[in-house]
Amino acid sequence: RALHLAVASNFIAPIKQLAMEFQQETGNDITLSFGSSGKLFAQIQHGAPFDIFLSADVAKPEALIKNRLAEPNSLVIYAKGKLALWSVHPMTGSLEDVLQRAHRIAIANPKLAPYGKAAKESLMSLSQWDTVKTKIVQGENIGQTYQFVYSQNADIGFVAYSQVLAGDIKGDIIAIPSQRHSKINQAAVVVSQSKNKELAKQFMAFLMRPDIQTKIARFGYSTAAD
Amino acid sequence: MLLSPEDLGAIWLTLKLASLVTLLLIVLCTPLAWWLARTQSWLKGPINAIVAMPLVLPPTVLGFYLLLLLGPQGSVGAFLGQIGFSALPFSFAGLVVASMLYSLPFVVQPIQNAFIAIGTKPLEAAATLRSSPWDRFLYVALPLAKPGYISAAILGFAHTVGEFGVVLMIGGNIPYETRVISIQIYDHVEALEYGQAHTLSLLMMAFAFIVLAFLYGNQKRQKHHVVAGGVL
Amino acid sequence: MLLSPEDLGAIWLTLKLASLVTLLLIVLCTPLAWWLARTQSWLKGPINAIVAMPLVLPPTVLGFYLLLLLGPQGSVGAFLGQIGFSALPFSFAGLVVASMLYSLPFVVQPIQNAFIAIGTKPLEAAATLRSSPWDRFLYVALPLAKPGYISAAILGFAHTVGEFGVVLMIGGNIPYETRVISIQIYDHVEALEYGQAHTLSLLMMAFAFIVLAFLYGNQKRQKHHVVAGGVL
Amino acid sequence: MNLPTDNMLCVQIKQPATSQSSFSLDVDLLLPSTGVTALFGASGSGKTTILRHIAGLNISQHSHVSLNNNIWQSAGGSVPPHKRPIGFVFQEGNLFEHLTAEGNLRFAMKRANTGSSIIAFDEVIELMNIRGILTQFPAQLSGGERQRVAIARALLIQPQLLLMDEPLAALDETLKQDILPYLEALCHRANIPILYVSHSLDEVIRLADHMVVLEKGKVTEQGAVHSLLGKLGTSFSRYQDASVVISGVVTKQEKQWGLSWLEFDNQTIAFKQGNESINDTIRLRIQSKDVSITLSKDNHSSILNHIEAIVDETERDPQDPSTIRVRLLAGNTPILAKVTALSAHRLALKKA
Amino acid sequence: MNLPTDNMLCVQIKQPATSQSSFSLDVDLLLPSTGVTALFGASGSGKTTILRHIAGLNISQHSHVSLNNNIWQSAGGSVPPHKRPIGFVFQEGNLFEHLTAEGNLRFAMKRANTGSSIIAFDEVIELMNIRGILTQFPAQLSGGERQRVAIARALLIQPQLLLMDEPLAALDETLKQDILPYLEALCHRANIPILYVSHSLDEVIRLADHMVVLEKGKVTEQGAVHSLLGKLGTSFSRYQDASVVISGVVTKQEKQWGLSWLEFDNQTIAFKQGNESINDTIRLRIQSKDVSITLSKDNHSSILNHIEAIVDETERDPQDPSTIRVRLLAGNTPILAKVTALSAHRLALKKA
Ligand SMILES: Nc1ncnc2c1ncn2[C@@H]1O[C@H](COP(=O)(O)OP(=O)(O)OP(=O)(O)O)[C@@H](O)[C@H]1O
Ligand SMILES: Nc1ncnc2c1ncn2[C@@H]1O[C@H](COP(=O)(O)OP(=O)(O)OP(=O)(O)O)[C@@H](O)[C@H]1O
Ligand SMILES: [Mg+2]
Ligand SMILES: [Mg+2]
Repeated sequence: RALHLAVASNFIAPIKQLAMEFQQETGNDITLSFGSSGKLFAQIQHGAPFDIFLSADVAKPEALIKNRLAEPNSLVIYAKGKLALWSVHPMTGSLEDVLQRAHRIAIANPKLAPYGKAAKESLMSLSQWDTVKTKIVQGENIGQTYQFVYSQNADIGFVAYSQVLAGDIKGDIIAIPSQRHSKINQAAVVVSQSKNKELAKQFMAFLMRPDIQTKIARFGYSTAAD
Repeated sequence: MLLSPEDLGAIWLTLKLASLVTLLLIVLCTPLAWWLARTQSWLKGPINAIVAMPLVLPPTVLGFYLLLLLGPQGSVGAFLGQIGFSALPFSFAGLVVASMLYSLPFVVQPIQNAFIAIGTKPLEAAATLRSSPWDRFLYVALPLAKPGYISAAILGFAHTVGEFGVVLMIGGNIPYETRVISIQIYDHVEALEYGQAHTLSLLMMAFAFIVLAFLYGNQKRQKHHVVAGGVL
Repeated sequence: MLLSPEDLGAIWLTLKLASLVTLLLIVLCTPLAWWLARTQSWLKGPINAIVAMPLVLPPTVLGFYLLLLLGPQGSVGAFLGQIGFSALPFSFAGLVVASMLYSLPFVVQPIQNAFIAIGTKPLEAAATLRSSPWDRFLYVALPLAKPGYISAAILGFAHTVGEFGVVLMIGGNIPYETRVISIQIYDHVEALEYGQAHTLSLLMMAFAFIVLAFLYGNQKRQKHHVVAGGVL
Repeated sequence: MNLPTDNMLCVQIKQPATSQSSFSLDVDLLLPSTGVTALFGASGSGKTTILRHIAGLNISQHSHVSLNNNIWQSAGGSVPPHKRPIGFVFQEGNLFEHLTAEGNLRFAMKRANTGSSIIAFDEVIELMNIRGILTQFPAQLSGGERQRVAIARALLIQPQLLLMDEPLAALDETLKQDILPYLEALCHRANIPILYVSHSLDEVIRLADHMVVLEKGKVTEQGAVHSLLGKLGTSFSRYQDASVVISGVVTKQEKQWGLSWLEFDNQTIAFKQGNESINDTIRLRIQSKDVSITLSKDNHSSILNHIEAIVDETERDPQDPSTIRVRLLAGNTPILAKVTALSAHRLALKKA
Repeated sequence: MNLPTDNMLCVQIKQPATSQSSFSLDVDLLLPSTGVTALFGASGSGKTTILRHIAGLNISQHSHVSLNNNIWQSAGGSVPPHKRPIGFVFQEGNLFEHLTAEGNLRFAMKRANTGSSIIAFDEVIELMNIRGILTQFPAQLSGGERQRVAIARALLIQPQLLLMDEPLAALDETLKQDILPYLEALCHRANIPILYVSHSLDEVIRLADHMVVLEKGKVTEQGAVHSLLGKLGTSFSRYQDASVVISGVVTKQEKQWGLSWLEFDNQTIAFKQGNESINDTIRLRIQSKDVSITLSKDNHSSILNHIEAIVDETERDPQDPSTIRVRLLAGNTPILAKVTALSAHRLALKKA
């Protein structure tokens, strides 16, 4: 039986590579399903046949544990996101200047996406939120936010550093210091209904192995150790 | 059942959007449907197919391509910019355009079929009664195509109300401007605020049910004014 | 232009799903459309409205409710489980059910309008020729409603192909099983694999274009076999 | 009811006026289930509606329809149209637009009562002269062509009762001359009763044995054509061409002149030879306007037939003062003549 | 062409056969643009098609249609149907199903040429006897009612040329008797020429001044009804009721008998009084089957009219050996008689 992973959409590219490596190492097949964390959460609640849930946040895996839908002790932080302000065109001057000059600022929906929440917190801690509020357009998730900037409909946007690394347009990046926002931790849990818990635990261990964590970092994340 | 001001704003926006889109679509689709119903041109097949094309792509993906096309770098966007239009994405106008594109086939098709069903006889009769092409279109073809228009309005309206992916992409989810009710419900669901999602969904369905039941109830069997005692 | 095995799997799944859904819908909608076209019952308005209801909700939200309903805790799901059916969510069968629900109005409406346009005369003539209700339905009503069926098939098929929110929610995006091409394209976009997304989108549009152009091209002006020299 | 309805078409219809239409129908007909019955009446008098009730296309609770004691409609229920062994030629043709002319005919043939295939495809095609248009769709046919296909279709269903709603209205004389005798022969050969709506008295008299005159949804006259035509002053005689029908036996035929002679009531009358044979009993119609009255037997005229008769009754037409209708009796056989008032005056015609 | 087409309806149509239809039309008509012209011909001979070309509903490149020198169709182009001042009564009625009977009439009135409102709403309603059904939809009308509404609609558009495709086919005698004289009067009063398709020779002769006989898309006869009816052996005389039309002056009227007398060629003939007055020039039709030939003048007969004539020609009908057609000359006026061969033999009729 293949191990079935439910993975938040922002982690598609890394997980594809990791799954391949796991397969090569152990000979076990892996099936990947993607979706927003909210959808995957609802699906697990209603009996989706997943073994492991790799969320884009910590809250949802915790909620699953609380509802006895996930193994209590299985939760791990497998990746930490890095927030970046990105533009296709060069950005000059201070962060404040850039924000003031922009016409449209893309962020992910703060209510739904950890990157969105982080972006909002950063803006607030920079005391910019109130002045730029009206210029903000929201992507449903971090993928859409990226597309807003990519298509240049928004001149700048708060995206994941991992996206900028993966994308075909590099543009200009300003890294946002991580102390300006709460951590963008991505947690994984083993689903209670899994009929493959042994393998699942094996994969969780694999995921947290230092060499694998290094690989994750190369996609633009901070590792669990940071 | 308390609705937040944001919910109310979304409802209002949705109604405005759906009504406007339906209205514009009906106006614009009428000549297109007319042409498609009457022409013998080889272009008929291809154009019909193009009309249905937006349906085939997932809405968010369609939205992405629209963003590319309408953005400052996109051919259409650049052109619109040059002739002095403000950018369409992230505006209500953009929502209207995107929704129209996506609901187009549901409005064209019923009207087109209704025009086909009319045939040429009533139009010929009108022509011999000094009715110009325009006049006979207005006073003969349109009234006879009424059932098709009702269908078109219903499908177009309902589809625009529920439409979501394209609107999300093009609209940028700006409260009171582009955040329609479907996005609002979606947000509630994604944020696991299921209670609010249920309330809004129920409200929306109830409203739609009343509107639709009324519209359909009024759609008579126009073709045959009931035959006394007829059995078929 | 190389397609991955997953892409090919998604394409195959999509064709299977869309064909099956269209076929089933046409079969199931026919009696419903017939009833709606002929009845004088007060239930007509409400039932027509209910058919259009799924349209009003955003697809993912609709998918969410289907999940609630069909999941092991849901009333329908529990019932199906009791009578020995395997669970519908996260299976191909579930996709079929969900897509049917969502594309229903696009299939019912054109067929219903086509039936209305037939009127009673041909059916009366058939009845006097010893044609039973069933026989005259098959050999008179169906052939005369052909344009409506073509519309229904096109809209139903295209809408199922592009549909995405419901399918994602109810299907769970499982490769080779519920990951249809629209989800695949969506995933490519999310993973910023725009090249692959473009390729797949183009392919899909090209394919759909050819199929639709062909279908429409064959849709003759059945009602009027061209009048020699007729001008209207 | 203990009426002898064995060989009868029994039609009682009460269709009340509705909010849709002020028209109400109230008829009670007992018609012989052989031969041709004509339904005659002004436009809008309810002829089509009666046929629809008999076919089962309209039903009303208080109706009763039966043919040879097979009840089709009664308070107890209604036999659906497709189970009634009828053929219906609609006033508007009602061909299937999605089928060619031939397709329309085949539609009927496939569903025909195979037990009684009396009417053959080729025969009907030939008669209706529609071989050349079989591959055309109804929209590609002329009005008369459509009507002929509709008649052919109704015949090919092999009906036990033929309902014809002005089937020949769009046809020219020549075609009518071809089709009418065939219908006549048919109803005898196959024993198919025909209920025939027509505005043409000519057609009616040529074809019908029995006739029903309708006015505003009510029957004003019904009976044998024979007796109705001979009656003066019925609502029927308002129609221009009053006539009588006489029956008799063919006694002589002269091929050289193309004539046959009929004997009735000790009188003989010559007529154009048809396909009758000596000793056949046949009917002839004599139109009142073709009868002139002479007091002396004159042999220098091209008028061939002279019948001795006495004047039974004379009536002035209230609407047309120039005309007098004279009822004559040749033995016991009534004959009607229409003459000018002036002639009647000159000849001093009065009841003998 | 330098033809004097000032007061002419000129119709040249060449519609070739197509892959759709083997029917081809090739006609060249020059018709007077006053009075009534009848189009006569078998079913499928192309009558409807000609009307459609005149109305502009069909067009073909090689056609030429003009009325009083206004060119509607030529190689140079085509005036669209709605700009041709015609009224068209379709063979199938073609009422607008979404409008009531009154709605249909108002549709026409709103678009009528207001300059020439000769035909009034109330007058037409009354004549067609459709006041009672004005609020009904076409689907709620009887066949004849639909046809009457269609005629009314075509009249209310105030046409300058009326095209009528069997307008009276579904109407009963009584209605025809009401409508025909009106149409006749109308075309005189308003000077509206009428092109009239009919299968009924009676109607044709009653109404028409000019007539065109069609066969398989070709014209076989055309000319004044007057002269066509008098010709023997034309394709036209195959139609049962050959007749002649005589013109003359009304010389006497006797109200008492409801008769008028017409004088022509030094002969007089009595006829049923209409609304003609003394000294009017009018036309009468004499059907050949109503003419009997006698060698002696006999005063004891109810036959009122006796005309002295000589036998000009006799012809045996090849299809009907029992009948001889005799052409007589009363002065210069031809009169046709149809007598049995036997009578002709007995009277020894031959060319004088
Ligand atoms: N739309 C069409 N397509 C092909 N053929 C046609 C079409 N309409 C008419 N025809 C053919 O053209 C011929 C002439 O038709 P038309 O309607 O002019 O006849 P008509 O003289 O009016 O006959 P009727 O007295 O039966 O109405 C017919 O043989 C008919 O089959
Ligand atoms: N569907 C209907 N709804 C309401 N009234 C109707 C309907 N059909 C017919 N009528 C009315 O019923 C009356 C009788 O109609 P019917 O068709 O039986 O007349 P008809 O005798 O066949 O006349 P025609 O000779 O003109 O065809 C008419 O006055 C007509 O207006
Ligand atoms: Mg009728
Ligand atoms: Mg015709």
